[in-house]
Amino acid sequence: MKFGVVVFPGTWSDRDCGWVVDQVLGAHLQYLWHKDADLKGCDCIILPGGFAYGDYLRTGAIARFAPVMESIGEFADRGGLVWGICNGFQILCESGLLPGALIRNASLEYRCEWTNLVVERADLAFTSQCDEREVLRVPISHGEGSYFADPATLSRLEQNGQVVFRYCDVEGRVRPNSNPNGSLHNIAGIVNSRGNVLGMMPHPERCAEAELGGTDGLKLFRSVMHSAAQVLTA
Amino acid sequence: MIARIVVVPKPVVNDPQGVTVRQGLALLGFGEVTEVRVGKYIEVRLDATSERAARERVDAMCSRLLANHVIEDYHFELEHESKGAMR
Amino acid sequence: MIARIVVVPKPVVNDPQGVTVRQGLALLGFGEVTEVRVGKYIEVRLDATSERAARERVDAMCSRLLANHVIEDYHFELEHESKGAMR
Amino acid sequence: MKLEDRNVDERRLREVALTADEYRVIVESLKRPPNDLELGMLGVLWSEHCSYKTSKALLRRLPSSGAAVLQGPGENAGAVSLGNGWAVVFKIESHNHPSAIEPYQGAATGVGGILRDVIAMGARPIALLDSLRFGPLPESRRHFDGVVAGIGGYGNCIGVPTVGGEVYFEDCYAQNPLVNAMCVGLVRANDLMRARAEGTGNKLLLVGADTGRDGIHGAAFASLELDEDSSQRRPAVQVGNPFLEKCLLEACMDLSLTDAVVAIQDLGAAGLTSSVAECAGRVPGAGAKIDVSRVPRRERGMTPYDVMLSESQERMLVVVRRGREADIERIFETWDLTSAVIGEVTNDGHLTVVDHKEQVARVPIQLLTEGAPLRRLVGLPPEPAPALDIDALPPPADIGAALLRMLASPNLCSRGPIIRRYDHMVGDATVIPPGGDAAMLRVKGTKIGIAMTTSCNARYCHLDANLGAQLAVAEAARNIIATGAQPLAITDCLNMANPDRPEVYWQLEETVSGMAQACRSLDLPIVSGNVSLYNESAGGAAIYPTPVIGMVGQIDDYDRRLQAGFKHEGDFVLLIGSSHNDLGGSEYLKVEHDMVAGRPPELDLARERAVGKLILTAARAGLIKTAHDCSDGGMLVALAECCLLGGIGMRGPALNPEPPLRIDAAFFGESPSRFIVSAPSRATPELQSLARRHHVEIALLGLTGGDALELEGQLKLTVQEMREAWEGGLGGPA
Ligand SMILES: Nc1ncnc2c1ncn2[C@@H]1O[C@H](COP(=O)(O)OP(=O)(O)O)[C@@H](O)[C@H]1O
Ligand SMILES: [Mg+2]
Repeated sequence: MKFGVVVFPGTWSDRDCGWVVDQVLGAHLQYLWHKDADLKGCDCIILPGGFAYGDYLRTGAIARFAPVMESIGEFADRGGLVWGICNGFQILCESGLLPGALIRNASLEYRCEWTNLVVERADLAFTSQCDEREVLRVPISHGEGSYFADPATLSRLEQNGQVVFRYCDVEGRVRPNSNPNGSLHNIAGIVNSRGNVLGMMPHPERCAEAELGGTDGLKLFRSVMHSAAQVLTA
Repeated sequence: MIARIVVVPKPVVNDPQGVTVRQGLALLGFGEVTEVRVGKYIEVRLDATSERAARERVDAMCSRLLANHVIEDYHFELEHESKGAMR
Repeated sequence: MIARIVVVPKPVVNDPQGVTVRQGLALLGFGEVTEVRVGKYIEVRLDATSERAARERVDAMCSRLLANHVIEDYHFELEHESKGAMR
Repeated sequence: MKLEDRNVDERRLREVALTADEYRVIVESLKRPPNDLELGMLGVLWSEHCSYKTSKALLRRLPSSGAAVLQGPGENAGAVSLGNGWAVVFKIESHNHPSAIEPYQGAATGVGGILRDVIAMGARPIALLDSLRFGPLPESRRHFDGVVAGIGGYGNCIGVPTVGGEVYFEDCYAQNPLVNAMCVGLVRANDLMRARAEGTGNKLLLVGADTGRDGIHGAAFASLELDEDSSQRRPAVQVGNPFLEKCLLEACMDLSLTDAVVAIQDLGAAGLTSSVAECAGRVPGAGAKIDVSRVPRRERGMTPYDVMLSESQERMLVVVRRGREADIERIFETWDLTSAVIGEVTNDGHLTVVDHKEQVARVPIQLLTEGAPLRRLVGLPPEPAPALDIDALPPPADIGAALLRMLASPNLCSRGPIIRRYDHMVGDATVIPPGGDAAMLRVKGTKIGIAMTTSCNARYCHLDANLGAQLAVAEAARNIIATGAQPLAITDCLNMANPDRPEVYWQLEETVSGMAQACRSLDLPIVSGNVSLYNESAGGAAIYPTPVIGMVGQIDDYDRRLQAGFKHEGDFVLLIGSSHNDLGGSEYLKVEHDMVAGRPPELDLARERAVGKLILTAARAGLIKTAHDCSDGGMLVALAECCLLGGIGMRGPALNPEPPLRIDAAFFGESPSRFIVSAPSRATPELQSLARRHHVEIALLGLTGGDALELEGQLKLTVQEMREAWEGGLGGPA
């Protein structure tokens, strides 16, 4: 199983994702430079958090035109696993690989804090090691993570079951006051209709070791590992 | 040529910034303000052979990069440069 | 009355956003762009008895809240409202 | 010399912030009048901010050596060995004046500046801390909001976690807010760099932002009082570009992959002039030649003067081995950074500036860096602080109600609304998050933990500058020890009012003496620091002397780290250390009696050492589960914080202090050298005998558990009630 972690100028979760893949998970790690179109045989591409191009103008607006993104689009079309975290989610929306957009937090403030996420889909390559309705504790860190889509898109997402994570309280109840950023329908993460492109605002790579406050994030990394193993044995 | 581009959030998109600015204005005694929307203003200086060519290019810049059609609308004006720098 | 306010970084002030957007445009093949400045656009709807009164009030709003006079300049236009909502 | 020989008028001298006497020294050593550019260059480098002409003699009194010290003062940042081949690099710096004028950008560029100091040492920045002072809320909200947003804006974007700091609100900072930023970096000790321009013929390469007319005479400005005139200087405000700095950071880290780099030096106050002069000044006999026409510019029509004095942010100077320029330029190109060779190292001891072929300035390096005549000022003790008649204070009518008011005080309440606006987790290393005593980061791939904190109760310093400075050092050490880490070394930022006033200079002297004494006694070297003077405005008040202590400490196995919040139900809660009638300068006196008076708490440094040793010994032996130091607000506030941070209550008997200890002092007095610890019941006897062996008092306060803080018959507040008071103290979202 080989993870590719994409590095744009301004990316900062690349090293954190790399650490988890390499040191915690023990999987193969390959950093992918944004100017480089070659995906180097990676099985899952992570678009990590950060402020690619400073997030100037709009989050992800400039990054999505990087050469690596074209290859990632083709890779996704072929069914490859693409996982956007935080800034990566914003880039996926900008590039059209996922619908909708991420706008300024309703509080207008940056938020770095722990959140609870209810897992709505446990049948995906990214969540296979979770239970449906399981509550994960995962931190967020963003100023523009409020998910928006027009009403038609939103209802399509809901009907197709494309909402993967929602902000909730400790018991898994999806409440307005468990929404840290004003996302529509408390959406924290969505997947494309084919199920191979996931975007999420929270940072699973920040909670893969107990000393950092929790290990729920590791479940997502393990899920990807596991799904790869299944593909190989199938 | 100078293009003065305005990018505003679509009416259906929440504009928490606009709401906050209105509240701030009200606190400062500007109670007569009934609505505020906050967008971006982008001034682009470009070389172009004609106004028509410039219009096409600026429109392409807006639709490809400067505005996100999911959440934003844009419009712009062109101005032939007199001499000086941009304001 | 609607005021369309443009707030831009002063010409002498560093505009990192503008610089980066210009680089972004160049990456996309818009090499003809020689300069970009990024500012804010604020649309304010207000009740006012006259254009003169409105002008005074909007000017006060800009200098007190909407623009940071240390690093930004502003200008605005007023428009008598025809009918509909703001764009 | 007569005025007419001076070639300059008084106005011009004021503009470059030089005195007539200083000008005379310049003419004498050049043996000619300086030209305008030379005068400007000397002006910025001789400003207080760059030359330390007022404080240098005093700073020599601070201890700066120690077994672990790899780099003391004199470089861009200090460095201390962690063992295992690792070194921790750190420094604190003020950005007070810019933040007063433009809070967001002032604070943001302060963060940008301190990051570059650490990068220049070859270290990767791993954490930021911010020590802030404002006037009271709500009046100072614009400063407060802007500064917090600015620090987050820069730190969050560049991806360095902000893990600690402090915030105080006090009348004296209303016109003069203080913004001190500290950066901590990590490097292999062997890769530690020094910014020395060695090797004649080596090239000087400038990289990063294009140079604009930013902040010309900003350094001189930082050395003047804020007055009417400062509005004229407002264009001195700079706008930071954290994205560019992120690229610069990564590129500088990549530089260590080659052997083509001799040194890296940041450009800060006084820009290119100071950067080149400092870098050459560290090598005896070295000089530099610069061609300003090669400096990439942001604006047209810039003069050599503009270029040499510009303070544009996000630039670095790299000394490159001759012939290896292309290797370095390639690295910068990878990151889309503009770089240019702008000159070279010489051996003539001069800074020579040319514009194309024409020489426009030539000044001896030593004159620039060491030439400023030291100012010998006189100190006179100020009026003694108002005395405190402790017997006249009525005892608290209702201890619970008083506690709630204390918890809601802006100086004591939860920092949550600030902390959550800072990314404090990026890097996957934060093993103790902000909100307790010190924060801790792990060194990935090892078990080493680095604890870090900033600390200064300036009210104490106002009441007694010497004792206040000692208390600041002691409290910082206590914060580190509360995590189970051993304090290692200090960086300090001396924020003072106008030292030309004898009372202020006296405060500066006393502050330095107090710091030096505490550092010697606690065995803590000061390896870097910064001085910010003239923090007073013409009409407004002078600030309290505010010597902010930034400290780092080390634990060899971070699995043994301690945190402040109670962990489990049924543990014993103990107070370690002794309490006295220390109400002078306390937050209790301010909140409940609206007084700033008396003498700060007495500090016995031998006792401080003993208590610290006891805590570390107990922590290593696994006898205690949590530790929290008692500081502002006293024992009861500390106890409430243990409950709030852990989400667990505590129950114990009523506390009836033995005379002469007063009940208000027992609860809210701020006697130093005290901790609240929790321990498993079976470990308690051992802990008690350990305390006896260290000659330290230990008293049982109660047992953890339940959802209230209860002292039978005396006080009962639910954790929830306390939380509401505590979390609302900053008045809604920051
Ligand atoms: N209060 C102080 N205590 C100890 N060292 C100090 C103090 N103030 C300044 N220094 C040291 O003096 C040198 C110059 O400081 P400064 O001008 O602030 O550095 P820079 O220009 O790199 O930001 C640095 O090495 C700094 O650590
Ligand atoms: Mg420096």
